[in-house]
Amino acid sequence: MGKYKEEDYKSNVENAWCPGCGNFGILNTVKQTLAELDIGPHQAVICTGIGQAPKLPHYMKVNTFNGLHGREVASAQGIKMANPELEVIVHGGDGGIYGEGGNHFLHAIRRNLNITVVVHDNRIYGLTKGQPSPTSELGLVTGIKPEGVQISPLKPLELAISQECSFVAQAFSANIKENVEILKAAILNEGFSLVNMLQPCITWNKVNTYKWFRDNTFKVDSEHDPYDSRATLELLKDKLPLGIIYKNKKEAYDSKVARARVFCGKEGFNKIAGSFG
Amino acid sequence: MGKYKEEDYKSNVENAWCPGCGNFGILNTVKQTLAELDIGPHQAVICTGIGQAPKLPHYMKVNTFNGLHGREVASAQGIKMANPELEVIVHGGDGGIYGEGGNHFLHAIRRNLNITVVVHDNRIYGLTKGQPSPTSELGLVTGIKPEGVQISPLKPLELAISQECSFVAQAFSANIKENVEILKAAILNEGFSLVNMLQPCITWNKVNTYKWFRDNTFKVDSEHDPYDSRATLELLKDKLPLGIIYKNKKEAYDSKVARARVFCGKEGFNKIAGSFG
Amino acid sequence: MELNIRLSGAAGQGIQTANDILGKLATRSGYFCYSFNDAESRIRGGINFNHMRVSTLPVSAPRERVDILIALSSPGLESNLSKLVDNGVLISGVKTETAGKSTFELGSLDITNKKVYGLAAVAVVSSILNIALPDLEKIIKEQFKGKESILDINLDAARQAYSMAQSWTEGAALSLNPPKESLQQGKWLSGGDAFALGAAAGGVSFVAAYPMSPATSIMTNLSHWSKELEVHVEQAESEVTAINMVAGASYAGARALTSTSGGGFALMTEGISLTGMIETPLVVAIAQRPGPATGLPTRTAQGDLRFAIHGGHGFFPRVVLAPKNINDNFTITSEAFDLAEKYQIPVIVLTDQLLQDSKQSLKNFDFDSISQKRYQLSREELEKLDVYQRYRFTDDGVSPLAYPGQSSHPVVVDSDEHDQDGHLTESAEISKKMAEKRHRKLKTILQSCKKPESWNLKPGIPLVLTWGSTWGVVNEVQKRLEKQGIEFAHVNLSWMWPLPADFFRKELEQASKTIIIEHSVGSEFESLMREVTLHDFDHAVRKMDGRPFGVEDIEVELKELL
Amino acid sequence: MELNIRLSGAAGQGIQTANDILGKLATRSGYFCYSFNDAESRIRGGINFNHMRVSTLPVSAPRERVDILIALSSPGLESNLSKLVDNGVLISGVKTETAGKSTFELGSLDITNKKVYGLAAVAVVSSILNIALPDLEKIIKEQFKGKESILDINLDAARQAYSMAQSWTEGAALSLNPPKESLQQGKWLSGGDAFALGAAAGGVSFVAAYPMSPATSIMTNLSHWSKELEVHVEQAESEVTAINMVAGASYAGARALTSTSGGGFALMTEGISLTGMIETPLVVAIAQRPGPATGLPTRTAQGDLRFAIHGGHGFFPRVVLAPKNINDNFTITSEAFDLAEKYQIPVIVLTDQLLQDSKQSLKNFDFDSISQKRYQLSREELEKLDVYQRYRFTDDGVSPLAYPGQSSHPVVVDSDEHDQDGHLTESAEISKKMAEKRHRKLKTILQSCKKPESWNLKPGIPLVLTWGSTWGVVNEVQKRLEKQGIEFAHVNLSWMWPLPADFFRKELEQASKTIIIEHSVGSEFESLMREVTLHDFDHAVRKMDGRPFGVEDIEVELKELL
Ligand SMILES: Cc1ncc(C[n+]2csc(CCOP(=O)(O)OP(=O)(O)O)c2C)c(N)n1
Ligand SMILES: Cc1ncc(C[n+]2csc(CCOP(=O)(O)OP(=O)(O)O)c2C)c(N)n1
Ligand code: SF4
Ligand code: SF4
Ligand SMILES: [Mg+2]
Ligand SMILES: [Mg+2]
Repeated sequence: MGKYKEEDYKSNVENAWCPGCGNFGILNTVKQTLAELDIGPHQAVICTGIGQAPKLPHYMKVNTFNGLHGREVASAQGIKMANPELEVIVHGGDGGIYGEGGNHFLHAIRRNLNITVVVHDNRIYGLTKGQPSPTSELGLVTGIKPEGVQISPLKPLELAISQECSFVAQAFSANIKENVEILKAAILNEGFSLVNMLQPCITWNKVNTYKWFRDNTFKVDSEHDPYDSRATLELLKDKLPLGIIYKNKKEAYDSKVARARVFCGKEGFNKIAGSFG
Repeated sequence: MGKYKEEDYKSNVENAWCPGCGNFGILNTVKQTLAELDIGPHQAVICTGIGQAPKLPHYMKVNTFNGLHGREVASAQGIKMANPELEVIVHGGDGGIYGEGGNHFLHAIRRNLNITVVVHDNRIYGLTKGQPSPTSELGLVTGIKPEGVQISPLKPLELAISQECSFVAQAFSANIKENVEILKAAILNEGFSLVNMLQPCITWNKVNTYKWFRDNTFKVDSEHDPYDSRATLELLKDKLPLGIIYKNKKEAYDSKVARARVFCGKEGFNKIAGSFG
Repeated sequence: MELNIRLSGAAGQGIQTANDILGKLATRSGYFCYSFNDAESRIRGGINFNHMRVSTLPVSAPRERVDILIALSSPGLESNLSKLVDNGVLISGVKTETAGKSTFELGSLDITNKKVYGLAAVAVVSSILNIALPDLEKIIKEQFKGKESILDINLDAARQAYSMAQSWTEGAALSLNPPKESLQQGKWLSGGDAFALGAAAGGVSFVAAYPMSPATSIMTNLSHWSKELEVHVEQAESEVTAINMVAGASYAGARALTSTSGGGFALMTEGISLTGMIETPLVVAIAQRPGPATGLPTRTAQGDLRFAIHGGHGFFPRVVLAPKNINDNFTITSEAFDLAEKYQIPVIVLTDQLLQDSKQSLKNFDFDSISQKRYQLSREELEKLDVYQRYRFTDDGVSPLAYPGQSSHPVVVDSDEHDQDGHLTESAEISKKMAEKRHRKLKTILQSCKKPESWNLKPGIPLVLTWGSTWGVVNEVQKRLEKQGIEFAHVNLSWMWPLPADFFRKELEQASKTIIIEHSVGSEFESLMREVTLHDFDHAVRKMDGRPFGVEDIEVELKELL
Repeated sequence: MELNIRLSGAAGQGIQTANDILGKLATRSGYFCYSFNDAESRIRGGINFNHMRVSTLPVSAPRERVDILIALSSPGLESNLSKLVDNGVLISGVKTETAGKSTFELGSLDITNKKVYGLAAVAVVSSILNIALPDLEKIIKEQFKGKESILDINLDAARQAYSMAQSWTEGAALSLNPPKESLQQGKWLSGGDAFALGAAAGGVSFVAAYPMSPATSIMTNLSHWSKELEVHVEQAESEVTAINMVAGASYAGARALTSTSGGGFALMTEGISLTGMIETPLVVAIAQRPGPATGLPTRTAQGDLRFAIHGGHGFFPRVVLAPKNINDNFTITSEAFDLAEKYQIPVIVLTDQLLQDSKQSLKNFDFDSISQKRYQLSREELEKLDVYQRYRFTDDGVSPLAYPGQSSHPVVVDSDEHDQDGHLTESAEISKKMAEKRHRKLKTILQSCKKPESWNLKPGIPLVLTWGSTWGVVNEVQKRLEKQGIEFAHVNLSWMWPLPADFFRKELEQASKTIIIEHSVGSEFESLMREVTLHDFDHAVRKMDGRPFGVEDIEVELKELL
């Protein structure tokens, strides 16, 4: 056992999630994972935006950058580039990361910094009272769309794979034990790691319930080779696979950039300024 | 032959592209395509942003919405939803559409309005003097990146296919004859059509030249079944395929929305207002 | 005469629904009602309340006083009990030992499902107000239409509570008779409802927006009404998309609206500047909440005035309006559409959480009172032209408007500086003329600028200046202080921008003293008034905590300052 | 004494390079040089020019007068010929029959590759200025280092042109001797260079930005210098990404910068508000160009002052600075980093196309004159604390700063309203206190506010008020008019925001007349000064066409108004 225990990440902030919300399981997963990886509260940064999912770091003790809705992936990259020693983990909603922040997400996959992005995919806008999110299914009836969603859902895993993302996994929030392993692998992966975390929103999404997720997911076979992109796309055909789905070997970008917490020296300055003779 | 000839789209605005730029071929393609499809200058809208590519509609006679850099796909969708009778075509740069506007692009594929998006993919920021674009190759040396691009290029076709885009084609700007056929098919397709138009920027991109594109592209076999996504991904493995790459049957979204150029009537208003009794 | 009823509890306990039923019921029974709410940014739990004023006179401002406290949770009880007046009563859904307050215990009813406690409490209030049980039953049936499965337990709870309350003398002591003159067929609606109806009457036909409190109700309403109103509502994937979508839709001929809060507006300023350049009509609703950044999402503020006026790069004319109450949310919003198209400009309507989420008894809105005029050239006029120039130089700066596909003339708009045809230009001369053309519109627009509304305006007495929703408390306090022999002039701005130089300067200088009140941490309104009038105010009252000004606060504050 | 040399031609004809060689050469030879350029937003063709002033006294403003016109294209010749003074000379790369102007025909040289015409023209000017040929040759060799293949044809062209010019008497008549007192080892650099060097001296260690004229040179420079300066420059995929990246980087301890123009800033206002809320230091460069929207991308303006001050929702303290010249681009930018960290606020530096793209002979910048202080708690101080509170309530509103990973204390920042620990809060009381804490910083910051600079400030004479780069022309015109016996006071603001009430009011009221000059279509600066000083200006001078104010324009204008 390492230095840290789950209780080292405990916080006294009152939790404002609905009782029974899938987010609780994710919170436990995160604490356990950090403890098992021996990453202290001051060594990790949890970077979030606005929504229900993004409240997560307030409910634990950890460096927290709780920025703007949908901008978590952008800010996380800034943090990582400024200080590659920090373990940077993003927690966001499907609305924030795939909707408002879709472009940050897309280009972050390309940039391939060594960060982990966990999307709490409840297929709904939770905090703002149940509007459709990019992953809402066709036909889902919501307060704002009484006739049901008419736009095809985003396919986040396929998107990440199409851009040869370094690491792609899917998890179901209730499976804490398995999820600790998945999240560990994601954090340990050197590069951009996506964990699409299926999460029931018991208040607004009456279709994708705990039962629905149980019925519509399956665990990826231990034989599955995540480096085989064709096999991976096959996996995604019908039900929702859980586990590490896809991996791609490529060098992480942050290993190439300098630490950025320094002042330029007089020497360097004078060298440059002198070149304007 | 139809009502309209290429000269009906002629404009007197002085062209500001560099002589020899790949954009000239695209301009000719567009005029010829509209003429052959019998779409008059007042029936089509060319919607663009800012860059070299987006200057295109100024050099012809046609309804023009020349909006903001990277926002062309967002505005085009607004135009189409407000008046589905207009033939809406977007012309933009790889920087604008895949970079600044990547999120509009991604969600527009999902929204699947009946519009056509032509990306002039010169793998560089042309108008702003040669910074890397999202599609710039690894190692490309530019004014801003003297050590060469270090981030993997975006894969726009793979991205579109991963989201089951209605129509995906690739073309090389110099092949006007073939491109007229591709663009016709894209416009006639009912749904979101992407044409990734490879285009040499002779001033800033010294790698992806006319010759380079000729050497690194091939025409898609006439046997290729664009509805077969696996065959399609196979096509994309090595060199750059030219032609219609991928298609996916799904209903376009605009056919479902009402024309939006009307005032609500008194009756409708009173019905709603009356419900607050 | 009024009763102040505060319903407090946790999110998810149904206090909003109970509040609504009570509001509708009391309105139908002839009372004037007003309610505002205080809610946390969460879905379940926490401490929320709805505060309802049931009055024999029109009221439209928040109060602190509580005559009847309905408490459905212990924290709700604890945090509000101190507001309950001495002879007030408590209707409690939790066990309590509040000595000295007469209490109606909902627990003593034969009800197992606590979800109906809210409604039971409403039944008690109905009994106090002498509203007949069948009237209450009718409204409950309406409310639960389509949810027949739970109708019965609600009806049962209401009946039980009503009958028990009939013999509750402490409660009955508070009873209030409805006024002789009341609204005929009064409506019970929120600022968000009124805003959406105003947009409808203004001809809105396309909405693109991204959900954000407290603006979401505008898009939700219009989406629900899309068939009846022939409006298309598109939920965009971000505010950046929304603003560029509506710009496109407006170009294509739609009357277009987007709605958001300050943070979403921040993402729209690039697009606002676009519409300024391409001269495309547009209405933007900013429902203000306390910033900066995410701030307090479910609270209220007036902190975005300067941002609304100056948001967007470069100079372009725009109009900024601010409704003072729920009724204005209707009229001003509908006018906004007319102004936007008339001058081909963005018009920004600054509402706020207080206005959006408050509800009030109001007269029905009159569709015919709203201009239905459109300003485009007709197809016939267009076809007579040899060339159509989107940006023709005109004396008033307003060029003839047309949309694509309307005639055989292409319509060309450009975010670059452009010539009269809409094509980009590098010419110093044309750039200058085009910038001057846009600038000329400012003067033209000022023709529509309205004098501020005023109450008891006369020289030699103190003058209190407000804008937008802060009108409510000050208006009420003015009447209260008048009765106490304290007089002041009240001036409220709804037309915020543009303002002519020296606007209202004379009136300010003639006042014995000037006090400016704004619901903001900064001094946006004061700075604007200083700029325009060159007047130095004697006192400024501001607000830091995101809660609305209450009548009591302002009464005390003004008594001190006057 | 000065020579005004205008190089005109199409984009791609190398006039920038020629201009640069001439500027360096003349600076080394002891002259004071200043150049500005006028370019279209295109890569090839069109009509561009660079205007170079070679002077015996420091100069830093645009002029209209042309003594030597170098024309490499016919349109360039036609559009500039009227500016050529009577005894001026023409160096022409195109066939021309301009009777009455003595002309040096580049075509008469034995040169086949017209790409070297620009350099040949520089050689002719060198000859006129009596600069020795070896000095010219040296600079050419430096310039074409690494491009040896084209060095020879350039050297050859220069030699030919120089030797032929030696016998060109009309040209020689313009000759100018360098001043006795000149810069020692003067540098030749642009505002964009100076800005990047200022950032370097200010300790910038992280830049995220998206290319946008006229700001791009800042990121380009820093990217080129990244090894020497230990700075990481990230090209973001959009300005929205950039601002949120730098916010993150700043939280993690970097001195962070983003640079853009007005349109990009529009996309950043949400993020600016974020940094206001989380109190993260940040420097934002806005290089202004004429708006609205895309406007005139390669032209100049001062149209974003109010937007810089008010951009972003809700109230939060910020500082807005505006360099007056290229040297200030260095000093003010480096100060910006110090202020940002000292007060934990966003600092916005408003430069413009004129400043960014102009070049000037300047003394070397002194690294030691810049503060290298950092304001974070040390690791030791942190470890002594039981708890670290990112937002501790303090008298001056500035809380102790620390970054994550620095010590065993987690650092929590939140865009919601938060408590001292950084956790989100719904409490009215804490919200109020935290808003007050941020507001208190305003007063603290005002301690750093500098009085505006002034020249010849005294009561009873007219006062001309400017800000930022408009200083240049007015400063020069002041000296010119003084010689003509016309006197005025000149006041220039560089510290734009926040300003204390009554700031400079006395001085304005004591002037016999007040004139405000701003390079804007709207009246942003005037409105700001009205707000702060409550002063009514007698005259305002503005600019609509995106071209810089010229010395001649302002001289005429002021003579009329004074
Ligand atoms: C720029 C901006 N737009 C809108 C909002 C309002 N908003 C807050 S959270 C949210 C959506 C939440 O959905 P999701 O990201 O899926 O998170 P969840 O609550 O479901 O966990 C929205 C629209 C905001 N805070 N900022
Ligand atoms: C918000 C915003 N950011 C930056 C710019 C500056 N800008 C104009 S065009 C352009 C890139 C052009 O590249 P691309 O889109 O690939 O078009 P190309 O010129 O190559 O055809 C940029 C960065 C802008 N106009 N607006
Ligand atoms: S609204 Fe949904 S996502 Fe939010 S806390 Fe409740 S159950 Fe969880
Ligand atoms: S810079 Fe490149 S893309 Fe732009 S016009 Fe020239 S060749 Fe074409
Ligand atoms: Mg969600
Ligand atoms: Mg490009």
